[in-house]
Amino acid sequence: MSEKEEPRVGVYTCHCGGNISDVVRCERVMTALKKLDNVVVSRTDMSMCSDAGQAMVEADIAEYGLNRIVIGACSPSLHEQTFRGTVARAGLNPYLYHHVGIREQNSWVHKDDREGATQKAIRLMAAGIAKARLLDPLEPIRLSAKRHALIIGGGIAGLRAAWDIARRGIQVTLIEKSPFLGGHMAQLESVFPTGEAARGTLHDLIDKVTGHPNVTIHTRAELVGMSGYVGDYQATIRQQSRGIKEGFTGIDKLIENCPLEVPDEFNYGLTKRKAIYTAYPGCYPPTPAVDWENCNKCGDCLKSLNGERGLISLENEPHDFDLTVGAVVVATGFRLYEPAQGEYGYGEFPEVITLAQLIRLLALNGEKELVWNGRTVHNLAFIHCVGSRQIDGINEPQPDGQVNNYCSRVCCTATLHAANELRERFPAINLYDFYEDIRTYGRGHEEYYTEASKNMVRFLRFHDDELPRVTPDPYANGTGALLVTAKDYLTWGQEIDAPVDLVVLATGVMPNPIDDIIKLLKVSPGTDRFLLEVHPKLRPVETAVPGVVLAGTAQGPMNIQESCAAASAAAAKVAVLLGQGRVELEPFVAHVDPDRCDGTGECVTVCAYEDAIILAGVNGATKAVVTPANCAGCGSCVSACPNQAIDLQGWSLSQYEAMLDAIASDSLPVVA
Amino acid sequence: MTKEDAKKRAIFLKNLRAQHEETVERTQTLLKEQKAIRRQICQPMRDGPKTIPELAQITGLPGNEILWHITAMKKYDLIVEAGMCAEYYLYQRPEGVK
Amino acid sequence: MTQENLHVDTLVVGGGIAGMQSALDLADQGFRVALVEKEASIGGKMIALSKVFPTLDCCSCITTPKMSAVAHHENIDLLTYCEIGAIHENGGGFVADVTKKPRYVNEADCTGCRQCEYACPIDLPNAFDMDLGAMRAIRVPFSTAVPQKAVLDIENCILCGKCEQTCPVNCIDFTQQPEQFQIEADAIVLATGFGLTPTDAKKEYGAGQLLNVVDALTVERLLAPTGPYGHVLRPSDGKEPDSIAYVQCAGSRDTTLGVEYCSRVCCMYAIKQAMLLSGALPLADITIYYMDIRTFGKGYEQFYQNARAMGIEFVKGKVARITEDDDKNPVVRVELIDEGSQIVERAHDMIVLSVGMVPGYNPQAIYGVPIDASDGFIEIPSPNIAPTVTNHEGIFATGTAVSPMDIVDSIVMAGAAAAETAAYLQSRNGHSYKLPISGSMEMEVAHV
Amino acid sequence: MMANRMDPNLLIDLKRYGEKGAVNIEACFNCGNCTAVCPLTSDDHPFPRNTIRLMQLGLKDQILQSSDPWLCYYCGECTETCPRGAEPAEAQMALRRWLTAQYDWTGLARKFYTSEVWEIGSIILVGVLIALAFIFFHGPIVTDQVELNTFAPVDVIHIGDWIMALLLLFFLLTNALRMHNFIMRRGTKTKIPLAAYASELWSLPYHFATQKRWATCEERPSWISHLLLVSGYVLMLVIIVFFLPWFQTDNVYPLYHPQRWLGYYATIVLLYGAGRAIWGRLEKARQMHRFSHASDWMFPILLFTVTLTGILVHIFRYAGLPMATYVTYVVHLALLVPMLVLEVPFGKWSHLAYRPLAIYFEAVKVKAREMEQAELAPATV
Amino acid sequence: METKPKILILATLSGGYAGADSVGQLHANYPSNAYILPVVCPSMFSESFYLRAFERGIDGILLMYSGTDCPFKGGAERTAQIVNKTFPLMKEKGIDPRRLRLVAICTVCTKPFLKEVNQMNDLLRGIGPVKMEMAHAVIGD
Repeated sequence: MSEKEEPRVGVYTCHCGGNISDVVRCERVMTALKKLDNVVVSRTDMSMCSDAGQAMVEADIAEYGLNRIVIGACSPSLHEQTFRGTVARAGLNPYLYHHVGIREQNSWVHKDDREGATQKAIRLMAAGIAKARLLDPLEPIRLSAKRHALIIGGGIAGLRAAWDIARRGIQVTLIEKSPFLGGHMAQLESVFPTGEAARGTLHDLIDKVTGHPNVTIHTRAELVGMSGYVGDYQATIRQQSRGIKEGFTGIDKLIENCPLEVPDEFNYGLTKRKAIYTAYPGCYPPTPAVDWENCNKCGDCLKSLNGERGLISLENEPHDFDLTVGAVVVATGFRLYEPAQGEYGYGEFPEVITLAQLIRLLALNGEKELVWNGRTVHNLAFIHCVGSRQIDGINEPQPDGQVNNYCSRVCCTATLHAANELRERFPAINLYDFYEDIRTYGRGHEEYYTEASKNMVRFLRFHDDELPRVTPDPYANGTGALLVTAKDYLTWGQEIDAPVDLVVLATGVMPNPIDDIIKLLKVSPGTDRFLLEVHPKLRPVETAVPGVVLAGTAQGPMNIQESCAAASAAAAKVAVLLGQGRVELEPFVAHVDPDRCDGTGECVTVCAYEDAIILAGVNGATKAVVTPANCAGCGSCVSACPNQAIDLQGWSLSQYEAMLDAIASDSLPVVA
Repeated sequence: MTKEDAKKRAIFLKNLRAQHEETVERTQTLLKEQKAIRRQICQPMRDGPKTIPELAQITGLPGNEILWHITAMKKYDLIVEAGMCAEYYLYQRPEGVK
Repeated sequence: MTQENLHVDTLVVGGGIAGMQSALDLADQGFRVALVEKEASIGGKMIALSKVFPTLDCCSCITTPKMSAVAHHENIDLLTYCEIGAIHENGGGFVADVTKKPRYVNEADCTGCRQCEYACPIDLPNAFDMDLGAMRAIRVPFSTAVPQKAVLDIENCILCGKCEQTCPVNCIDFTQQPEQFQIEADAIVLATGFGLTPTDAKKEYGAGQLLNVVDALTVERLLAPTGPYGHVLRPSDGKEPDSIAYVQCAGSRDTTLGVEYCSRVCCMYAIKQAMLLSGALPLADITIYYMDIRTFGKGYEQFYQNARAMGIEFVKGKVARITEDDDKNPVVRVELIDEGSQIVERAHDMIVLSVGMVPGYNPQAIYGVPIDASDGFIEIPSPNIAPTVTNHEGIFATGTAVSPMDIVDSIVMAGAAAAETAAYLQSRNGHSYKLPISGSMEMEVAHV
Repeated sequence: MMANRMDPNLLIDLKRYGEKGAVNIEACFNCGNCTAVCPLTSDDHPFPRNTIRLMQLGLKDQILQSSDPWLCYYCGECTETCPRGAEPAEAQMALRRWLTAQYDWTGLARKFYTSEVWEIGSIILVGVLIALAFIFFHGPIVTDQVELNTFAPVDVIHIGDWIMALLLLFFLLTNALRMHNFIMRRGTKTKIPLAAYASELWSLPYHFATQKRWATCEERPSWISHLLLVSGYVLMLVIIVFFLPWFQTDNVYPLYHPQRWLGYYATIVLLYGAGRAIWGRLEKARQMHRFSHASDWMFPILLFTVTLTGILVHIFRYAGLPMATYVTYVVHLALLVPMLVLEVPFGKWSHLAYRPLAIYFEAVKVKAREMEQAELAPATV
Repeated sequence: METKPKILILATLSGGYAGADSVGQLHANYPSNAYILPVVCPSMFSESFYLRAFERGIDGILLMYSGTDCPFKGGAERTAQIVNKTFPLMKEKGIDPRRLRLVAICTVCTKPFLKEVNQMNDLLRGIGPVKMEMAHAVIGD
């Protein structure tokens, strides 16, 4: 900073209408500061923030050619911005202004020590001047931002985010791993709290999204590469072949001819599907896809074709393509907890199923009576908190050694919703519900609990350390019926038996396995394995990686409403970031002096922000290079550098040292 | 302030008070009551710091009311805390405040 | 200074956390926003809280940056102490009639020095401290108020003129009158917040007459570093309580009170306060009487388990009655459901009613936005897919105006309202927001 | 612990014992408010939630073994404060009807409670039989002056009274015995020595006469009016069963004569008590009157009309209207007899017996426990 | 001239500095020899910065950081690490390690703020100027 212009400092001490001057002898401060090096003008004023006060500063800058301004007044939180504006109006770089707090930090807290307060004011102001001498003009970091967002995940959250972002005139590319859009919501029939048809609502949104000119959708596509920084990310996407060209018409025949039958994941394995399939009638896109994992390329499907062979290819030819995007929305969603073998009899008795399976069963089942395994279900028990609210030492840990100690948030209302539907459709059925706490928290949710009660669902409350047991019913005479036994705390701890034909486990929510995406995006999961936000209140949908935001259940269990709200909030953040086509960041970031840097890499080691500092070859030597877009400006690197080659712009170490010296100095012009 | 200004101001305030007669009167009564209660509360503190139940016993005023006045006075440094006696804080007048 | 009419893109009604966040998210996108708040400071209910769950952050530390950002944002006109009288439709947009209430303080000049406050002789119950502490007839609303300006309560003023004499910048102005002005806006975001379920309605809980039975917001103030007593003391006699009990669902899930829904936040705030209280009063016994513990949010269940591990006692059973013994100790009568259904009467030093949330404001009179007859909150016709869109085109709702919710959910929903509003504004002609030139990305037809 | 098997159908059956929509305990979410608010609940008998819970789960044996429903006097506090509008008090009421039916071995009680046709039909049938008996077997009809004892010879009527009383007692006692079996034999593990029965026997007439527990409830006026009703009722019963010749007479006694004022007292309190009960049920102002089962109407209406016809007989006799006296007398008996033979052992009236019995049984249990402990105590010291 | 100990308070903008504002709002009193400078995150200061401060005559340093509320990843941990590493270096130079103190102060933590300042002031009055201490240490060697 050798060729810096000679500092010409203007320094002003505010009376604050007596708030400062009643304690601090402002005139003395003014006189004392006049004697300091580089101080060209020193004045006081009754109220610096008034128009007159600000006009005075502007006039002085013009008249005396001031290039640094220091004002001692109220706390910087109140008026630092005001005076930056003043300075800017006078044609000076706003960062050549320094604000010293001498009201909250001085006059108001030393009322009975006028002399001490005056001396302190002089020292603080002198320190301010010392810093001002070293101030550099700064410019906000402006990055051009690609007005294009990548959304990972084509469930309700991803779709909702796509819709909101696209409507703001920003390009959206949505990638979905599976061949079909809609995620878990497509597998539901009616949804709480409205009872609306799930797929109806979903398809309204899909139609809007797919019909929007700003949206591009790639199914069977996954993120496989990622580099760059906020506003300018390079994403590599790998798309699997669909096997069947769009617009092919002989679909039914094609599927019919496939000899393979595999469990249909759409119905959670309750039914079978072919190796060429569509998720469900009316799904988007309507074109079937070849299930590459199961297809054995027998070619039977082709037999139904009459010379249209070009429309089908049984070779999966994944292809990669690159995309430049300004921001990424992670909407990778959730998967359901898979109960352990034997957990509440799951996998042991065929009469134990999950809630998701029951919902599909209800969709597939006829109207008269509920039939499972060829037998009519007269008695049915729900068990809550399966795979949720687990406790170390009581519940079987997951393969990664962890237990799900969180509440999955949606299962209570979903269970009661199913119970009410059962009662309405099969009035004679007896329903039992084994729970720990009923958590119908949302608007319109408690009504489901009330309704279920009215529907004569019998509720039994167990404690987390004594889980219900599922055993064959000794009185069932080999009909396969089960007995659910629980120590029921509503019946003063008595053991109660419920004889049932079907046990339904309300399984919890877990994040989808997205380790590869986590690695590529450098985002971090929390202890519950869901993706972590920066702060649940300050920045609830943003990750620590600039430009990477979270939507929906990738972040934690949520219902549809909450997923949509979170997705929209994420969209708002993307719109803020990319709406202007550029990103403007505060200039208070690390800055490397290449002359001093000898590439030890200490700064890179301590930096907690991915790619904020890297070592790179500069003119043949290894130097630290800061990517301002990724730097948070904490300054950890400053203390780590052995050569003092890296510093924080606007808050530099030398400035602090100068301030410290001014405060420590015994030779201040403290006049009486 | 010149004499004339002071006069103007006095007339202005008088008119204003006439305008707000009802609220001013009510508030003045409240103020009088407050002052009387506070005298009652502060009197016993001359013999040393007191707890709320002690003050309640001496003054016959309800504890919650005393606590409110103490809190109010404490906010503007007219009363300070002086340690604790069992589960109760002790209150006293700060030095220099009568 | 008179308030001029404004023309903005969006009018945000309510300066609590939801309103502030919506305003910021819109302003950051380049839209002009007018934020209207009826109180003298923004911050809403959140700024009165002590610490917030589940992170136990200092609440002020989270709220004040947002308040300050709102105040300083170049795209936001902040209008405090203003009430909206009526909203008319105007060619697809809206015109709001706003009344700016007189502060009797010249806002532009006031430096927030509080000298007037010190000079004022009148002490009044401080509503910000739930009436436990005092405030002067002229005061800066609270230490972190934004704007940091004094306001005079003329209804409780003796017009002694002491403030006027003391003010260093001569900003007291007894001549101020209510000012009328209009805000033209293309869209409206309602963030009118919540009120507490009334505790005096429940005669079994003392109908609000028992001094040591307080509501949870009172305890927030007791716990806040800037609270009225500076310690946790019970209101009847300033005793430091040894035994504190929480009564859950004291205003929710109860047909006899007409509030049948769950207020969603009470379990967590009770647990949080219990934890903070055991920090402030390490020897105190803390009990929470509950029906269901609903710790459903991210990190909430762990929070609950931590509280259990800390020794906070959770008792399943709805408190049926609260009475008072001779020492003004409140006594609960409850069935210990998990312990063999015994009926017990237990005396505590202080009882906290975990009151719930009711709508803070009925917008129907001036906006014509329908509310739900069953719960009084703003009706959302399609809550799943469009949780912030009301029945009225161009009007959006967010935060606790829509339903009870905690701060995290309010902030997320505020972002959602901003996204929805922004898209709405963009879809309209003649909006002030200039659509940036499309990027270099070619318009691709959706394909698979 | 022996596991209990739920019976989901019991609740459906139980609901038949309440007025339509009145038994709403499926709405209960077991918060415990009702039990904690109840002025009569105790550590040994925390109700009403415990009985509601048993009803919800259909644990029939445990319900049968419980005397708790009889300990409730329907003050309505629980219903008034129930956060879910589950009507706990009404559930107790319905359960008392169900228990009455369970105690009754003839099955008539069940028919009466669950079928209005059965209840009203049987009353009409018995009433018609009585009327027919008079039509065919009445004494000479003297028309120039009132000679009731000639029309209906008092000793014949008295014999009828005795037969009726014995019949009624037989059914009541056998039912009470079944109640004893449920509560005292199946419902307790402690062996109950006869001494315990003896030592607590005093409480049976005491509680029968005073209904003292009810006074613990906040609604004192109800207790007093009910107490008056009971006193009039018992007085009348004693008079007609034991002293009919003294009561039913053609002599006109002076006003101060006990025959006159006892009769007047009994009829006035009966009219007042029954009238108040009917009025209350019409008005529905108090919790206990909000729901009225057919059986709730039948008993006070019968009582009221019986008393009314009794008074009319008295008035017509004084007025010297022979035919009116005889006809009214027949109507009076046609109402009185079904009331006594049907309502007392099988209907609403039976609670008058079961309540003090339940209190007595519980007192005996406590006594037995005390005795057992007293026996054990020296050994352990 | 009276020799009051010099206390330097380095307070984070998101925590301690705002806390100092709140103390000011309360018009509370604390010693005027406490000088407050705002910092973004104290993790930028190395051990040598603190040593240099003591050498220049700062008698005590209060680091008022944001603790677990620190908005920067790893900022709080790194600050604590550096401070821990500074203590032995201070001892080497004969400086009482109590002269450097790291405390978490929130935006409305007025009472802890006052407590810390007063405690530090009392301590420094007790143990005397840092320059004397360092001089003694040199002689002692």
